[in-house]
Amino acid sequence: MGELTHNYYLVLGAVVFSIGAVGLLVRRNPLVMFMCVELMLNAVNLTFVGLAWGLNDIGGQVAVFFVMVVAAAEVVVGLAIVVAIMRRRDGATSDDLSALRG
Amino acid sequence: MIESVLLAAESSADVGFPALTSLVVIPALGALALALVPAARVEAHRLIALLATVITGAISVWVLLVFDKSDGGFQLRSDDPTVWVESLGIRWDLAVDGISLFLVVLTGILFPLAILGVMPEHSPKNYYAWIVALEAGVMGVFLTLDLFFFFVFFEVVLVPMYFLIGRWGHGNRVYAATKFFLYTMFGSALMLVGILSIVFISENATGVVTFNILELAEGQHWGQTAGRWIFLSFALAFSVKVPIFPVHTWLPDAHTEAPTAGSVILAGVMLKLGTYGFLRFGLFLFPEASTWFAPVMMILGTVGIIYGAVVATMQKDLKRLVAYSSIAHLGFIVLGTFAITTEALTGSVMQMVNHGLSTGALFFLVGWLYERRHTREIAALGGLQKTAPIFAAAFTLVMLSSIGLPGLNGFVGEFLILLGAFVANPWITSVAATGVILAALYLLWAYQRVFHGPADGENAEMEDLKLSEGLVLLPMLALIVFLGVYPKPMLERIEPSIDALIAHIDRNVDDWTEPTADVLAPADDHGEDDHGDDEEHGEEAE
Amino acid sequence: MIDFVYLVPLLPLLGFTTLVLFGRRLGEPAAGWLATAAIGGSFLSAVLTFFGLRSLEGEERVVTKTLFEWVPVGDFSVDVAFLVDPLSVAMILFVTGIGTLIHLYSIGYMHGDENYSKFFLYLNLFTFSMLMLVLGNNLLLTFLGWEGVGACSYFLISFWFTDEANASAGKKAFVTNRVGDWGFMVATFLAFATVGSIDYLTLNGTASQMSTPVVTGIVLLLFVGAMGKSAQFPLYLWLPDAMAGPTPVSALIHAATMVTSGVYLLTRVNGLLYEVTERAGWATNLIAWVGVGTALFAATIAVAQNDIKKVLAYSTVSQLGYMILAVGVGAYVAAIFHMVMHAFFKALLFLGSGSVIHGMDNDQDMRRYGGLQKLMPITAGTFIIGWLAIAGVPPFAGFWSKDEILLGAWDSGGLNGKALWLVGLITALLTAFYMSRQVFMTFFGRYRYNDPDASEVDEAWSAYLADAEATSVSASAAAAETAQAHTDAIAAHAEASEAFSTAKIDAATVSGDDEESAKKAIEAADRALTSSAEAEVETKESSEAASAAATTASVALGDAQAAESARSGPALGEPDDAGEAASFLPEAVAARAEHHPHESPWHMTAPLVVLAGLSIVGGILNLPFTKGLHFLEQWLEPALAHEHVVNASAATKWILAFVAIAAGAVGILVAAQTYLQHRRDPALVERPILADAWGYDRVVSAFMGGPGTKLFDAIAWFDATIIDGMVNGVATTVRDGGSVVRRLQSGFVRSYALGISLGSVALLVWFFVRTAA
Amino acid sequence: MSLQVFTFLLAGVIVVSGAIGVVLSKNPVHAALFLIQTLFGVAVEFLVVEAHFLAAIQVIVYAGAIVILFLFVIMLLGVDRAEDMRVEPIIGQRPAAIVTGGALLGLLLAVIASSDSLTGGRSQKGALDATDQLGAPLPNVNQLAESIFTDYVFAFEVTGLLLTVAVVGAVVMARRIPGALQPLPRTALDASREAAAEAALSEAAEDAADDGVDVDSAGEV
Repeated sequence: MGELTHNYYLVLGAVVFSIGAVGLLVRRNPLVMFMCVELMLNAVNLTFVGLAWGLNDIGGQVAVFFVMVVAAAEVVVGLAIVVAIMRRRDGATSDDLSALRG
Repeated sequence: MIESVLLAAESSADVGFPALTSLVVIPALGALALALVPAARVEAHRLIALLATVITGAISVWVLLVFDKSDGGFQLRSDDPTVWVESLGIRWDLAVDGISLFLVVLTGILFPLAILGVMPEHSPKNYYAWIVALEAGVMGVFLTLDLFFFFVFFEVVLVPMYFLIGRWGHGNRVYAATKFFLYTMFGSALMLVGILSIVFISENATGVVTFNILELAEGQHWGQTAGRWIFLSFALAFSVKVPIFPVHTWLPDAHTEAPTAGSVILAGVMLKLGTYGFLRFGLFLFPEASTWFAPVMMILGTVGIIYGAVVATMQKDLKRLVAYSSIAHLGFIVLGTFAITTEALTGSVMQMVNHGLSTGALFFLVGWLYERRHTREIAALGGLQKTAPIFAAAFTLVMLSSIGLPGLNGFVGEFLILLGAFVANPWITSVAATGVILAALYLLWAYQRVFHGPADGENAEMEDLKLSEGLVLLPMLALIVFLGVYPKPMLERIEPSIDALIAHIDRNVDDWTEPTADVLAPADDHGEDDHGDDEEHGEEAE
Repeated sequence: MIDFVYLVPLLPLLGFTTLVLFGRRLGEPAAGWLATAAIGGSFLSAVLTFFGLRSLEGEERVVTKTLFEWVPVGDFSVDVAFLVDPLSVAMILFVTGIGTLIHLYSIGYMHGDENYSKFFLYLNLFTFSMLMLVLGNNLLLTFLGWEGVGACSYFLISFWFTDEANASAGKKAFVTNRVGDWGFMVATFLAFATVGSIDYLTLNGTASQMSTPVVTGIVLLLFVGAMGKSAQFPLYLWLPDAMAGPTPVSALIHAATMVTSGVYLLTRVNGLLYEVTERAGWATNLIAWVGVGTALFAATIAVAQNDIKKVLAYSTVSQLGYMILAVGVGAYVAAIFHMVMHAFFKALLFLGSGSVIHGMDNDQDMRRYGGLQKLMPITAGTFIIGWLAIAGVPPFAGFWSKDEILLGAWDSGGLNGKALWLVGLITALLTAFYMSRQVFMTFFGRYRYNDPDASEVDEAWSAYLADAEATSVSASAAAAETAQAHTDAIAAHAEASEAFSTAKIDAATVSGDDEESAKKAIEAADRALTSSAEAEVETKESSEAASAAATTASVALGDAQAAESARSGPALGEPDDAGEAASFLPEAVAARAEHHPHESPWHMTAPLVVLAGLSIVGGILNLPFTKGLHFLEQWLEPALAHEHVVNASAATKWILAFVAIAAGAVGILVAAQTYLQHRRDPALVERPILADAWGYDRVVSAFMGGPGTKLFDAIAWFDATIIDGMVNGVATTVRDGGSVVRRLQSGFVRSYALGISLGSVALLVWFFVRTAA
Repeated sequence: MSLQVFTFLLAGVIVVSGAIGVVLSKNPVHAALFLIQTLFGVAVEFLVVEAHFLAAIQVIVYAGAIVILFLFVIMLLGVDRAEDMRVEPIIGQRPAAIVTGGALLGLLLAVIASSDSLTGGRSQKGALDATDQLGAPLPNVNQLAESIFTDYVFAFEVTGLLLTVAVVGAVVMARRIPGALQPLPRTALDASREAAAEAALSEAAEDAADDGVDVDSAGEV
């Protein structure tokens, strides 16, 4: 258990990422799916920050900064899409949007 | 040879007017103009299309007039080709030599005639735009010395033709257009790999990236095995385009379903892209591989001659019959190309033009027949010589040219091909020569069924050739007769370039010499000596 | 004066172009006269050329006149150049000479044809092509003419194209000739590949230096060409069919000029032939045997033909066989001599037959001719001269030339030569026979045109029988009908009498008003009874009459059948009698009776007279008696360096000549006995198998129409199904594969996400494995 | 066990349990709340490794803005009803997801375990423990700012543009268009669902018929 190393962050990141991924695959509510995406992004942020610390480099934190901005943008657009869809069909799940079926 | 070519290019660069570039650019601009004119201005479309093609045709004839017949190299080439992509060595580099000259002129003549000869059934704006765009592409293929542009043009021509067949064709047109497009596209996919291979191989050897075929051909940096494989990639593309048995089946469908002008152009110039490709990019770039594959290609050509003729004989659709006859005729050209003798190669180049004229004219006639009778089925026609004697006379003349009657153009080309091929390989050629019997069989039989016999029903009321149609046909008929009676002006312009090509092959292939008329020399001692001397003198005189 | 040679082909060419441009406007007869004038001018030019050449000394008489360079490529160079030597001049003289006569003849013959000017246009083009063939100094220019005459022959055979048979015949001629042309072309290639040149002088000059296989190959391949054009077995098939064309065409192209071009070609390359004889004698021997074999073969067929032109066609094949025989044994002068003589008399015979056909309303069946010498004196007279000439009767033209050939064959050495001679002699006998048969059937005997011929009599009889049968059947039907009516009447009568008695009984039981009506009923029943009795009597009478008529009709039918079975064919030389059936003869017979054969106009008879004159005196060209009389041989000497020198003694020559005359005489006598005196049944010689041309044509046609077409169809099927099927198969596979893979595209975003996840897992595995390794 | 490790572990438990909560909670509102828990935990983890600025904006932007946005949308649309977690329309999706997730986790851990040392180049500006001229450690915000506004200034500008575009896009998409809305295209799933409903209806009708009850009224029931 000794000293804190960046590996702790990597492991935590891996765990959260996997949980997010499973959630994304399992849940049908688009809003929850978005939340799972946020989980995955946060997992990545954790590894960035952990590695920035481990490598003693501010660059990792910068990356996290940008990830957050992009996440914000993504959520804004994604939620707008969800709103647009929900207006057309109440309570739509992601499985209802399969018009692109081959 | 390169030196002489470059010298020639310099000497002819003082023309001052970029004739060759304009041959590509004017139709391209014409197509653009057509695209911009509103669809409602119906009368303007035909006019613009005619203007663009007639000007192009006039320039091509002017090129023919200024062409220096004593020079076997590339002419009218700009001494400072415009660089398009410096780092890749891609240059806008156009030139014309004896091999491409007549194809350029044929293209220049055939397109205005195709526009004059038939009116589209609908959407004239798009129709003319595609035709004129097609001319730009075809001219580009014949003129460019840059492999990159060659490939681009080679592929670009597919698009207009695809739309011409698919939108203005008959019957099963979408199927035919798709088949045509996919088949030829598939054929040339590997060629792109081949082009890049030789460019990069050359780059590795010289450190310079270039797409210029003169430099590539002179370098010959690829080894024997690589050369053969790359040749195959080119050969596949050209074989589909020509087409050679067994990759020919797109042709009958495309020819049959295409609108008349489409068939004329398809047969007249587009098939020549393949045979021209074999000459310019097969023999010239890969002399070793070409000589190595020559027997196979000669056999394929012969198979095409016989097979095309046999299948043509049994066709029930007149247009399809003419389409299959094209396969047979192009078999002759392939045979001549890979015989690699002066006579055969010259004959092949001439035959390309001949086939363009005679089959083009045949497609015109069949198209007009279809306009009148709304059927192409041979069984439904009959006795038309009674009702349309002038039509029949024109058909007869063109048919005889196609059969290869001496005194008409088809014979000269066919004869030279067979003559040269015989020197290279008597047995294959003897078999190929039976094609002349079959040609007579299927064409005369078709003629008999369509034009002879009693005329009944609608056949009895068919309109004869109209004056306007006659005027379209007249230049072609005149050329058919002229080139048969006096082919010398054409031959003497082709031959120097062929000689240069053969010299190039001779230099680059170690154990190869041109098969000459001496292979079957008499065993008797005295005769051979005298004869051999004659031969040598003959070559020196050249 | 030799430069006049340029005019020789030029004038017909000018005539042709003028007619192409203005032919329709010129119309009849100006177009014909123009064409004739062109050929006539050409003939005069040829005569001038002849004198020009004659003014030169022996070996100088070979002049090449170059016009322009035609096909110059690499080592290969061919000029449009004329080789003016005695051989070609001899040819152009007779081609233009006979051509002029036939043009003149055609002016009358083609009278009223709707494509009048087109006919002369083709004739002029033909003459031009023929002259190019003859004058060309190299194989290629000859080939130009060779194919040109072939094309013109095609046009002219199918001139009356609305009839499918004519169109087929034209096509057949062209395609069959093309088979020969293949040989010609390959021979040209071989010559070029060997010598590097294809002009005749070089070829003949270097023949001795060629290797044996090459020179033999060239000669045999050229012979294949000659087999096509000169109609030798097995390629002769087209010539009999070519008679579908107008008769002047048959005379000019298919008898006098074009068909001899194969012989001319072989003579032209006599240097090569000589080498072959020296080194590979089997090859020239083969040529000789093909020639003489064809001669005999065609002669046997000619014996049984009834179409006047077919006889002449097979005769032509046979005579061409003689010429080929002469070429094969090296008797080139004899070949040319016979060619010219044959041109005279065969053109005469064809034109004569044309005149007959013209006079007989386009009927070509000799069985309907007979006794025409009174009605067409000029035609008959000239035709008889032609007959004597071809039959080998001295001193007519054919005798001399045929004798020369037989002599050449005899002299060609060994048993082989004797055998060739013998076959030739038998052919001569047959020739005399079938030509006499033709003359006798056409010009002598009874005028038979009004007679119904056998098939018409058969037709009449069957019509008669059918009529009798129909009468009988309808009569018996009528009888049956009336009998039935009678039976019905009896029944009706019985019914009526019953009704009457019932009415009476009814009347007995009623009274009052009813009595009145009952009385009326009785009256009515009585009336009905009376009328039914009358009807019964009436129907009985008619029934009896009808049955009597039926009996008569069936007796008549029996008589007719008996008469039909009893009827015999015509007695020898007598017309077939239709007898009782006469009134049932087809209308055509009556129509023929209306026809009155007439002599042809002067345009047509004048050429006949000229040709007849030539056929009489033609032999003067090359009389065998002394060296000094060998005019033709001396003239041709510079061109024919390798003429076979006859070694036979004078006595042998005389004996051979007498044997040949005897053979001819036998042929004529047998024919006279059979067809003039009717002492033999013609059926003895006119075997069906001969009439069928030994079945060869039929077998070939059946093969082409059957297995040949099937093979072609199979290949077309192969193309459409297998080759194209593979292409479409690839397309189908791609499409089917696509529709399978399409299912993966479920449209569910979570499935795609799963895919991405799996992809990342796979990537991780890949990285892991790679770093681990 | 140092304080650092303890804090990390404590926060880690919060993060992981929040994450599991997000995935497992049927109600989206609950999921959002669990997400907030996770985000706060992450913020703490940031603090542990001296990413102070990031920890702050993690709380402000993520927890404060993004999740609130989620909640707004949930409330706006009224989709706060529980999702039925028992059914899974896509066959095999759930086991596949779990297997994939497990494999992902296992592999990631394996990768982490197998890499024993850190390698990699430096970014251009600054170490985390950089000091100013006086030797005092630079504040994290300063360091981050320097890096962002020098090395990554272009990326920063582009990000700004991205945000603007996203806002515009969101407005355009969420805008209420006058008139009736185009219904969503029918999908295969709809068809199968309708078929199932129809089958159920006809089954019910059959049952009803068996029971002698009027079909229409049964449908209404």
